[in-house]
Amino acid sequence: MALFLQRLVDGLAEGSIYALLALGLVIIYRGTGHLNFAQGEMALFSTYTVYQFGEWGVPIGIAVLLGMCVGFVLGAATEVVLVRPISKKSPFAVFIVTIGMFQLLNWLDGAIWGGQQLPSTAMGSKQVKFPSLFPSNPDDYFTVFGAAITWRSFCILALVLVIGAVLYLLFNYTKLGLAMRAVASNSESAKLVGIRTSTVLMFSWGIAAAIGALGGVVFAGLTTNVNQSLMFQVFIYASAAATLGGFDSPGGAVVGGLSIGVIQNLAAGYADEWVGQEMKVGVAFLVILAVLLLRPSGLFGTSKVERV
Amino acid sequence: MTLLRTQGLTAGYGPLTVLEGIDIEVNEGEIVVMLGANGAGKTTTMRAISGVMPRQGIIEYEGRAIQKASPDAIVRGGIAQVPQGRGTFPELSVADNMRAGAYVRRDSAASVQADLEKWFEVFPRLAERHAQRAGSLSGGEQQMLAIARALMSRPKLLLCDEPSMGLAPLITQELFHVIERLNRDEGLSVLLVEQNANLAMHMASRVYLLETGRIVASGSAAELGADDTIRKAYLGF
Amino acid sequence: MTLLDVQNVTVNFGGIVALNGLSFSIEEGHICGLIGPNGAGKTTMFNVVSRIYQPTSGSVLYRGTELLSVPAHGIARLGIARTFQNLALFPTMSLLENVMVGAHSQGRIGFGRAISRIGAAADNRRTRDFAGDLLTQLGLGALAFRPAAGLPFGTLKRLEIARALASRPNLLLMDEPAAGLPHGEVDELGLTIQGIRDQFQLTVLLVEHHMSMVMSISDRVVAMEFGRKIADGTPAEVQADEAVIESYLGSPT
Amino acid sequence: MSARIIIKSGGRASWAIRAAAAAAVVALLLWIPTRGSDSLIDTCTTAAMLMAAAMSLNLLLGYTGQISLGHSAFFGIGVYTTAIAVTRWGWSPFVTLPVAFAVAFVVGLLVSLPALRIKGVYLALVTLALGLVFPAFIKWPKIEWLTNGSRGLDQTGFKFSKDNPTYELFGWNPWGNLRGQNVKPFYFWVGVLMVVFVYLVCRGVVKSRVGRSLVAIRDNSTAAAVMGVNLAVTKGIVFGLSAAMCALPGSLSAIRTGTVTPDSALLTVAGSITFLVIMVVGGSGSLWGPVMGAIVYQFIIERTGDWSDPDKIPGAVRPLFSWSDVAPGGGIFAMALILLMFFAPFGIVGLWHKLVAKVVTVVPKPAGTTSLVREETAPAES
Repeated sequence: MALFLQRLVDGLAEGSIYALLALGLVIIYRGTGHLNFAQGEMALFSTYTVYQFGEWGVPIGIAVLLGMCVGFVLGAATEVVLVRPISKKSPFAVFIVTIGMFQLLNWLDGAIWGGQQLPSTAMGSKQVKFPSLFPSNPDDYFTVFGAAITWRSFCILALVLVIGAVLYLLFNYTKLGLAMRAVASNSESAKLVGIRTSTVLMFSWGIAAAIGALGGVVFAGLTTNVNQSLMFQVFIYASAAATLGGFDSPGGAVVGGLSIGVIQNLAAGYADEWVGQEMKVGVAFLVILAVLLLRPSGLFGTSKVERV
Repeated sequence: MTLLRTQGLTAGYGPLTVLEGIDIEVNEGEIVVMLGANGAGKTTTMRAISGVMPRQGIIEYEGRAIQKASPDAIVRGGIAQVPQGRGTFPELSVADNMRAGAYVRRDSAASVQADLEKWFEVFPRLAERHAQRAGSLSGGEQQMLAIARALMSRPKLLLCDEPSMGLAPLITQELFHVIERLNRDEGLSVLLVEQNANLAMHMASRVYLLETGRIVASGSAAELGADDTIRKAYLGF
Repeated sequence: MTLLDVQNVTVNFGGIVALNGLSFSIEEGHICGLIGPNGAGKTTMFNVVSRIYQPTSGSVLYRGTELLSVPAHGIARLGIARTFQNLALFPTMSLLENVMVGAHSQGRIGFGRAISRIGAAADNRRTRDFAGDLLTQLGLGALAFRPAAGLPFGTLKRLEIARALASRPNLLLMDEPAAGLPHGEVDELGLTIQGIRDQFQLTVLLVEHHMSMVMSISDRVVAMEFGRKIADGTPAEVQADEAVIESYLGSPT
Repeated sequence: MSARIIIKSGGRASWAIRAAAAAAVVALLLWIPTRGSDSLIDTCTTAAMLMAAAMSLNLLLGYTGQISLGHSAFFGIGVYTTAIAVTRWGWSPFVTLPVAFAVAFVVGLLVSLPALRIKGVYLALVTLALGLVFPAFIKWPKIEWLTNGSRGLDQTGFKFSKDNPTYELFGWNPWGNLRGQNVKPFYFWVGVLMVVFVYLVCRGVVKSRVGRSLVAIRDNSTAAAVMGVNLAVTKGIVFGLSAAMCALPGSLSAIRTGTVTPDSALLTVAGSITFLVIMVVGGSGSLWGPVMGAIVYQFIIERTGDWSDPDKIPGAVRPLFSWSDVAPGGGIFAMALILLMFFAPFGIVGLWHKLVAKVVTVVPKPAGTTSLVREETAPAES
């Protein structure tokens, strides 16, 4: 029981990170119908800037806020400069552009902060030490029902719940939130009531990238290093989370993220022989596949009737 | 006094030209009805005036040219549209739908709330369902909501795009009474697009008849009702 | 002889009844007009016959066989072709290639023969000539090698007809062929439709809002409202029908 | 404008141009292994493998519009089928090529089953997950007895005997210096053969009734179904075929390098992105696109490979890249990908067609028979 509880909380903590990135994916998808393949890499770029601010002696808390600002600007600029003009051409073009952003940012991380280039690819693996945001000494834990809960897991979980609450307030009690929901619900009608949909989409991308940045920082703190391939798997887990929750439901993204974290940790814990460290990503794969086949709109998403 | 005037308004989708030069006028305090069969270009006219699609020609509102204005500037100027097919925000609550209607207003939240209450009095069924998702309302209720939402921006001119579509006759009548009352009591000018010719012509100050992208006849309801043009445009004989 | 027999077809979309026990039939060689206000369910009917939608209940018989047990891609081979309301062309292909795809159900070249090139070149030549002839016939011969994207709407509407004809259909479903056409071209299109009906010995089911055209070329007209049939008969009968007049003009209260 | 050149398709001029182009390609192919440097031969062999992989992706994505970010996994299936068969079961390396083809075909077909229900970006997501899972799967402890986990497998290559014969054509040796252990020209020829095979398969499919139905599915799948295209079967077979062809260069790379590890670049998602970059840069939806793309890609990657050292960067572009100690290849292609979508969505081949169209007008062969025209005029005569 104690072990179960411990695994549950660790899973929730890891899932929190997926939830943060999944939230970003969902916010963008709701507004534009695009899947942002560069979400993970945007987060990674921001994480590197946090590392950089830290190197310059900025206190970690402020560095994280600055990193989120960098993320916001990066996301908003991507929407305005690249996605908006190209989305008039075709969804395929948007897909390619986000893949291009994925590769560009990944290369840029290596180019600026150093990396080891493997032949014919941009994916290096040089690691940079990253400070943990939360107490992470071996004895930083408290005991509940005999389970050792690390303060780190606890703090991460709390942080995500706070972010979730802030977003909930933003969506439901601000004018911008109302506009974002209106655009997601019916973009033509949103224009007709005088909402500048382009501005709203810019903010959506910005907010998505800023939340993603926080996810990246927390994850880097968890693994205590940053490297160029840090976010590949996290992105897939986040996508799995968004798929599970339903791609147009922010609440679903949080629930999905936490579930994926828990499923994965329990699977790795109880079926270590089968899952192990290697096949954790296989769990995400199976979840995506199963959800898309059995319930394509996810747990909380709305299914749309296709019209011809 | 002329509130809205278009001159040589043309618009289309990609290679398809839908409007081939439309000249219409709406005077203050009027209900102007635009009739026409499906595909004649009624909705396109509405969307072109609201600025949500590319258009050429002249659109004048209160004497100012607005054919280059953005949709939000047009709403701010006092033109609100009730889109075709109940273009509500189905995932949002009824109250949030109406608050979204007040999006362009710069006055206090309290005065928005006051307007909300006011329209809830006019549309009591919306008040009952203020916390429900708009998508769960019946067709008639959604149409009411779309009108109430448009009114939340305090418009001078209301563009109503085929409010009777898919509604039972009794509900359509009720809807039209509301529009008439708004016109009479609030001094709201209305440009109404309709398929339901007989009903709409009862309350029209003037009528335009649209056929394949151009105005083929115009005049008072009595003038147009007297000849066979409308009958012919709709039924082909 | 009855070619298509629609019996009690009902279509539900998550609680919304798009078609409500619709029944009608079409005689071989007829042009049958399907009319009704927006949202009456006409396009839904088309999508049922071309197997894009699965009705909740009912049956559709084509020459006595149940269409609802045929997959969507099997319809063309049975001799049913259609055009689309908002154009469903292949924009990156040339007009000629669009029509060649229309002849897909006539071909036999699969992956194996395509890769091994056994008979593939001859098949290409045959299909290409056939498609070229069809384009010429619809007055599009000069545009055969232009990509479909960017051409005028009326041209593309005609291309859709040519593409549908390429499957050598017996039954042609036309969804608002005149929508978006400039004034003068509507009557001309009516003549074209009658012409191809006679030449290719077709049966035509026509959804259209241009009443003058529907009434002048149809042998029979079915009027719909709210997913139901409200009238059925010759154009003259339907025009005189009270329910039809009310649904179009509204009740004179 | 007036100085246009008009060429009739199928006419004498068009055949002359085709013949000249074919002769030039053959001459180039003969020149590289016999007169080119060892490193050039290597570059071209690598480019050939990338070509085949990008061509297979092109058939799926460029023609049919099905997004795949999992082609690195199919490439990897080729790599590991060969490696396992050679090292564990002692097969002769080249016998494994058709086996890899078949295995990847089956796996591709299985992956396509969900793909039938999943569209657009969701398919991209599923295939991306597949690409991420593949290396992890290889390292899975449960199958370590077969794959040797993250340590990879050795001795997977072809063993040459010292006394390989040399063939000469009119005193000229097309094999190049295929003696002893210098087997570079040999792999070059195998690579070329593979590209020719994949090209012919793609060409055969594309220029047929099936190929037209693929583009129809990409452009408008509903309309395609109405025209009689069986979406499920067609998409499934294309997915399988594309996967199978992508396994071939994988197999060849295992044979050529002699060692395989699950973490080598082309087996990870980076590989999928590389194939995608090549396809888009060359021109998606065109037969020669991946060929051009792979040549340009490999050339630029090798040229810029040592630009991590600022002194190696040519003077003109030094200020652009000298600030970083990472080779700029990845960044260059990322920028190219984005810019191409804005200015030349059909890549190099698309640009070429645009340029040529300014000078040369190609008149297609007329389509149609004359018999119909006669039929039309007949009533007037009688």
